[in-house]
Amino acid sequence: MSVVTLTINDKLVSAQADKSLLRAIKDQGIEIPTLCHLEGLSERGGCRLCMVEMQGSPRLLASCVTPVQEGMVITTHSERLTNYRRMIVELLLAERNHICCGCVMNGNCELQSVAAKLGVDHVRYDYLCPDLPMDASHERYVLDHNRCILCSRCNRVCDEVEGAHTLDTAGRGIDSRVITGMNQPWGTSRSCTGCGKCVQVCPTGALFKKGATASEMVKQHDFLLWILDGRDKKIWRWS
Amino acid sequence: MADRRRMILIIAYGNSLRRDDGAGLMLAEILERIWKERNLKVHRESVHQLTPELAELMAGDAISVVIFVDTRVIPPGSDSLRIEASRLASPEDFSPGMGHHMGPLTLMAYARYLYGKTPDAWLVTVPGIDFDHGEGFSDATAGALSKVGDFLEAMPRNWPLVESSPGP
Amino acid sequence: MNRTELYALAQSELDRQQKFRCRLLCCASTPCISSGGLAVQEALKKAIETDGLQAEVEAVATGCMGPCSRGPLVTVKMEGKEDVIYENVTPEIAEKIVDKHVRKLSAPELEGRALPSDWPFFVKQKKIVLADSGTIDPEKLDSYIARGGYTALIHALREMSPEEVCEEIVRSGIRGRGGAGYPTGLKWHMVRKAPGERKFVVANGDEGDPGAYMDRTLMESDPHRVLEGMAIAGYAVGADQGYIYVRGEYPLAAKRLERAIKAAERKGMLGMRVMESNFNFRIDIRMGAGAFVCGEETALMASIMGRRGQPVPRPPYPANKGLWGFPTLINNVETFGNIAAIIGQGADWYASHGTEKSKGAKIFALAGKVVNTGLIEVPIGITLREIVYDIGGGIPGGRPFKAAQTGGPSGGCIPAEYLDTPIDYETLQKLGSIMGSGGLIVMDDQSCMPDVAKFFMEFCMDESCGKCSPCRAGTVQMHRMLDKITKGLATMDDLARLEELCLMVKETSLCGLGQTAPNPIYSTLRYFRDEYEAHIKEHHCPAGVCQMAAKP
Amino acid sequence: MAKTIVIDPVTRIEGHGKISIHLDQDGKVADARFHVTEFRGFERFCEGRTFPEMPGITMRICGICPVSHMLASAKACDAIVGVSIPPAAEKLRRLINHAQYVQSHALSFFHLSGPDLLLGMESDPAARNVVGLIQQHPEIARSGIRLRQFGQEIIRMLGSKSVHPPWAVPGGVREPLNAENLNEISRKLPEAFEITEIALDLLKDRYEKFKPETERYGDFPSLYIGLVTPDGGLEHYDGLLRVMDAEGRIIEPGLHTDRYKEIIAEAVETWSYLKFPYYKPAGYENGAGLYRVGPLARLNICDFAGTPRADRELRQFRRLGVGGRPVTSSFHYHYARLIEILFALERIQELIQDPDVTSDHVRSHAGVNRPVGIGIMEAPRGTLIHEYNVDENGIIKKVNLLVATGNNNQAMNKTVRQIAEAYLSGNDISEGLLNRVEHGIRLYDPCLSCSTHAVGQMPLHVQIVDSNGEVVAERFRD
Repeated sequence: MSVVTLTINDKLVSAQADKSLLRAIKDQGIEIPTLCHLEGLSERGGCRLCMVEMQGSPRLLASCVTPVQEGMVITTHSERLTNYRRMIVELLLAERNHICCGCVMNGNCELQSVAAKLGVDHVRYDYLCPDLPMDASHERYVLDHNRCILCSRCNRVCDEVEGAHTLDTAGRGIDSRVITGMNQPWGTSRSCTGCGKCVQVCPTGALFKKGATASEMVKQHDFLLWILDGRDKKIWRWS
Repeated sequence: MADRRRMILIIAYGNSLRRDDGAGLMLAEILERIWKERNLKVHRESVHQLTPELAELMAGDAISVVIFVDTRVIPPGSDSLRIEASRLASPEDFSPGMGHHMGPLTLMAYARYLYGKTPDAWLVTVPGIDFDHGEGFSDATAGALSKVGDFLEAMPRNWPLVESSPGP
Repeated sequence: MNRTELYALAQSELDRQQKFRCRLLCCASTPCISSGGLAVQEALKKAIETDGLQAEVEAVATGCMGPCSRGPLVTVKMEGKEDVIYENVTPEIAEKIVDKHVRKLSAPELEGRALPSDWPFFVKQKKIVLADSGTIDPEKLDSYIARGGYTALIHALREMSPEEVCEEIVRSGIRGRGGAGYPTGLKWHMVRKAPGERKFVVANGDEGDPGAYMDRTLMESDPHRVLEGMAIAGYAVGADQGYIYVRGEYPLAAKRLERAIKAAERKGMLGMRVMESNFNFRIDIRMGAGAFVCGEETALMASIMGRRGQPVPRPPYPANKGLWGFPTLINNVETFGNIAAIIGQGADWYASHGTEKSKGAKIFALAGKVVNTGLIEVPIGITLREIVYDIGGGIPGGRPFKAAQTGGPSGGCIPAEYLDTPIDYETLQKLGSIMGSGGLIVMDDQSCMPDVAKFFMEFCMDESCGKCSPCRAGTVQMHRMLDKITKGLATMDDLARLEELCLMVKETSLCGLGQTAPNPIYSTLRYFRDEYEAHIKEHHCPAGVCQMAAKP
Repeated sequence: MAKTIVIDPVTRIEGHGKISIHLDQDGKVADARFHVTEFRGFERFCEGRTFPEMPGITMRICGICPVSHMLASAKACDAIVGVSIPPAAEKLRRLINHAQYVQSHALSFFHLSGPDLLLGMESDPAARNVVGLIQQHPEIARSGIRLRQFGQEIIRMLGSKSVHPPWAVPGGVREPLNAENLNEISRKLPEAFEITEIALDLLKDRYEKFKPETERYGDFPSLYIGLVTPDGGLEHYDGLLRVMDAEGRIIEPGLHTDRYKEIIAEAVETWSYLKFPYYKPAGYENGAGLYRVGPLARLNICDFAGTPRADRELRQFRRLGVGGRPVTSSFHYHYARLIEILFALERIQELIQDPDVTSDHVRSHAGVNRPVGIGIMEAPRGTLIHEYNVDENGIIKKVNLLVATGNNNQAMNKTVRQIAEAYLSGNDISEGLLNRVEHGIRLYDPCLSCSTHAVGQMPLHVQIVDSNGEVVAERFRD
């Protein structure tokens, strides 16, 4: 595989040509906020938090969906970028009813942690306070739309890794909702294998194990790489 | 000696599930972050309400200043939308009509008379109007919170660590 | 079909038409139909049948004639005489038209109903794409062929290499009519050169801007022109399959395209061995389901492939990886509408119209506070004043012109001080608007600019697909802020927050919808900031449109 | 013309207590009303959530007694899943509850009521405040802090790093107790006992001084309701509902808590958001169903405490009742509170010696098995009832909370009326009247602070209303 050289934050680095810019940035140990990206799933480019500046380009690039190119000059952190990232997180917080204190993911939530790292201490936009139901019809898991940020990790893991494609998204714009089956209660879905991958990849408390109480969920994503390495490369991790 | 006593103690109180009532807690986190970024020593206590044992903490050797952070109730439509700070008088001369609840002054008195310490103290308040159940803040409160920078700008340089008196 | 057969077919149709001493052309595109055009057509046919004149007089359903607000329209074509166009025709008036022109009776009722042929509305236009729209029957292939249809395709297939076709398009200087104005020829070259086992051609007919109906009219009025353009493109880029993506709300357009495709296939103009060459090209229709975002090319392709109609990040561009990963050429239907003219009459002829950087003519849907509304095709570079005051006939009641909105929800406003600037891609962009797909709304002093911005923002909010967060949640918040402003409930802080949000949404959104959603706000703020401030500071709507809420 | 002082009350949330004293045509006290606005909107806040979230939400809504809400809520959730929780979990829940009693009662006794008790009602207001108290009795104030710290230390050990995540969860508790912590508790126990004994002595020494108050402060016959163990002992966490009448007759020996609605019904009054529960068989009219809950009620209804030191004090306490009848003066809530601290400390001592408390098996798991969950326990202030209705998936459909302050609502109104009758002269709202009204309310240690965050802060607003409904005098204190 050929290698390209590019500049990230004034440092000349090299990266494999088929890698994403986000990968190259992360390989440099640079922390960059992401929500829809998850190692092992296809890239979506939806949350827009990983946007970076490229010299000579008037547009910002979503690094997760931008392949590295020879000679790119990239800035990952600037006042503009931090400001935009903060605004996006505020928009997400205002969009649904993210009440942290009773949330199963309080303390382990990726949205919460991104917000904290960006120093989001208040939201400048109207809380939309949508009246959203919870779907607790599944035997083992609960879907709480109030905490969903529509990152679609659940959609993707269900489709790409488990292969069931039980989860999808319906509606558009602000009315987009994660749905199960053909928008039927989750518990009635016959395609759902109950594998729980969606729950594990969900960055917030939108998907959680039934019966979990506040701060009780800790999610782990490593399984994704174990499964994929085993499936694709026949590398089995026994640990 | 100055170094050892350079700890700022932030005591924030409020209920984060009653909308603006939790604004003090948020403001305290912001102040803590800013001060830590300036390499100041900060300890923050966020509590539902003030309780007597906080006095012991206030009387700690390392504490040089105590910042109480609270929500200030303002009538809707009021234009006093800024974060405000006022220096708390030393407990000898506060008004006798005070009630029995634990306010910052009561804690000051506790610290002084029970533990023999009177740290510098400030009450910093952020305005609030909406105390309904829920998280998040009203526009007025969110607006005030977004101006922490302006607030600090308006305070004396190095606040709250201004040398109160040359002292012995 | 070969060239000889094509010419023979054209000649026989011309001969047929010449047998009639009078031809009554009745517009059968959607605006005229909705104002009663079908009844008029019936009345004309009935009058002819009653008099037993079927051999001498013909009533023909045609495509759009232009001044849509005056429909139904009927054109009278008489051998050796100038055409006469009647406006606001009813079945009763239709009877009178037959009286006057066929029965040679006096018909005083027609007084004042004929549109003068030197009417500026017609004179100032330059019809290239719509050249035949008002005269041919869109449901008859012969009718198109009689006007020279499919000769450009045959010329390209016989006389030109694919590379030469692309080069001709480059030389014509035509730019994409979908809005962005990317040079069409370059795009064709890119797809032609892109490696791929298969290639596709897609015509974007998912016209979604509020008030715009250029594409619908073209597909309804002259479907073969679009098909011919697509076929030429297919040959030029090496595709064997084309899709025409028609907006779900356009059933008539889809029906006529469907008929046209079948007719063209039957005659060997599409399908296997097009025009007896080695070129195979099939066209299928794909209907949208009413999502504006499917006009965005990557979302449109997702929809064609049967996926959720959401945009995906570019690169890769469709020219390299489009439908099912194969190189795909996507052009607007209006762009394809220009192709036959370019190949048929030559790039030089085409490039003689328009400005230096923007060639040809552009169709606009002229609407709003203007006397003559309708569909117009004007040479690029015409001034806004000519459009509003000459073609449009000025503002009703002589009220002052305030601004013209172009480009729909992605566009912006041009205020009165720029009435004399030429309309082309660059100038509009410099003024903070865009050419867009061709919506042009004229506003007078009774239009409130923040309210206009709110209208477009509401549109974007409803049409956001929801995939990327800035657009999904940002449009909602921008709309709320505009709502507050128009109700007099906002503060100057809110305005500052709005501007900040606009910039973020513009710079971070995934696709064009979000990236351009703030444009109406930007451009109204640029020229009419005082109106925003009046709402906020003075609690007053200068245009008298907004209902102010009680002060909090 | 009566003196009228009007200060616009700008109070936080709806936590202030407004009191109106209504006069008849002769200018005599006809009625007194304690108006409260509370818990509005809370039920709706919870609807649509899953029931396991309830302990976390309810404990966060109320800052004064989070542990009580957490436990009542967890018990209601246990009932929904229909499991009996592991023995270790029950013992740990009891342990945290005892710790909660220690810190809560200590706050009430040492810090909120201290000035009233130690400095006297009529003393110079300038000195009769917390500062006066700590200046005159610094050692007592420090002791109070240490006793509270003891209770809070245990709560912290069990409830992990912060009080925020609910440690009690449906089916048990989240974390077992670390054995090291047991040593820590047992090391600090002796001091806690000592402080409590000193406080008892202090209180008893002052009884003589407060003779008029003990007679006039909410000294009225009433019913008493609370939990007892199946054999009639003092109980704070679980048990059966017992009802005693004013004569000391046990009219309901032990009703299963699931059947609480057979004895408790709720009335509403237009002038207060707080519910008016009453003893159902007696009816609401004329205060027939008025009952008291809390420390006084609990000590009246139980047959015995069940621990040696508390039982010894209980025997002394009983003597305060005239002619073998229950103790009727609400002033004795203070004494009852101290006895309960003693009881809690003794129970803590027992529990830390129980091998079960360090067991790892602290949680049972099950799904939704019953549509209704009722959790009743004794909060420091009195009986606390959580009732949840859920759908088959565990989504909350309805929440009903009856808090201790609500249970004492009628009694508080009656107490204010008695104080007004005894101390109101003319239309003058004197400092003494204000102090006593405040103190009278404070006897019940009401939890209006579910919304306000200053401990015990109760901005007081007293109005005197004449027979025409005119406000003739008004005074505020905040």
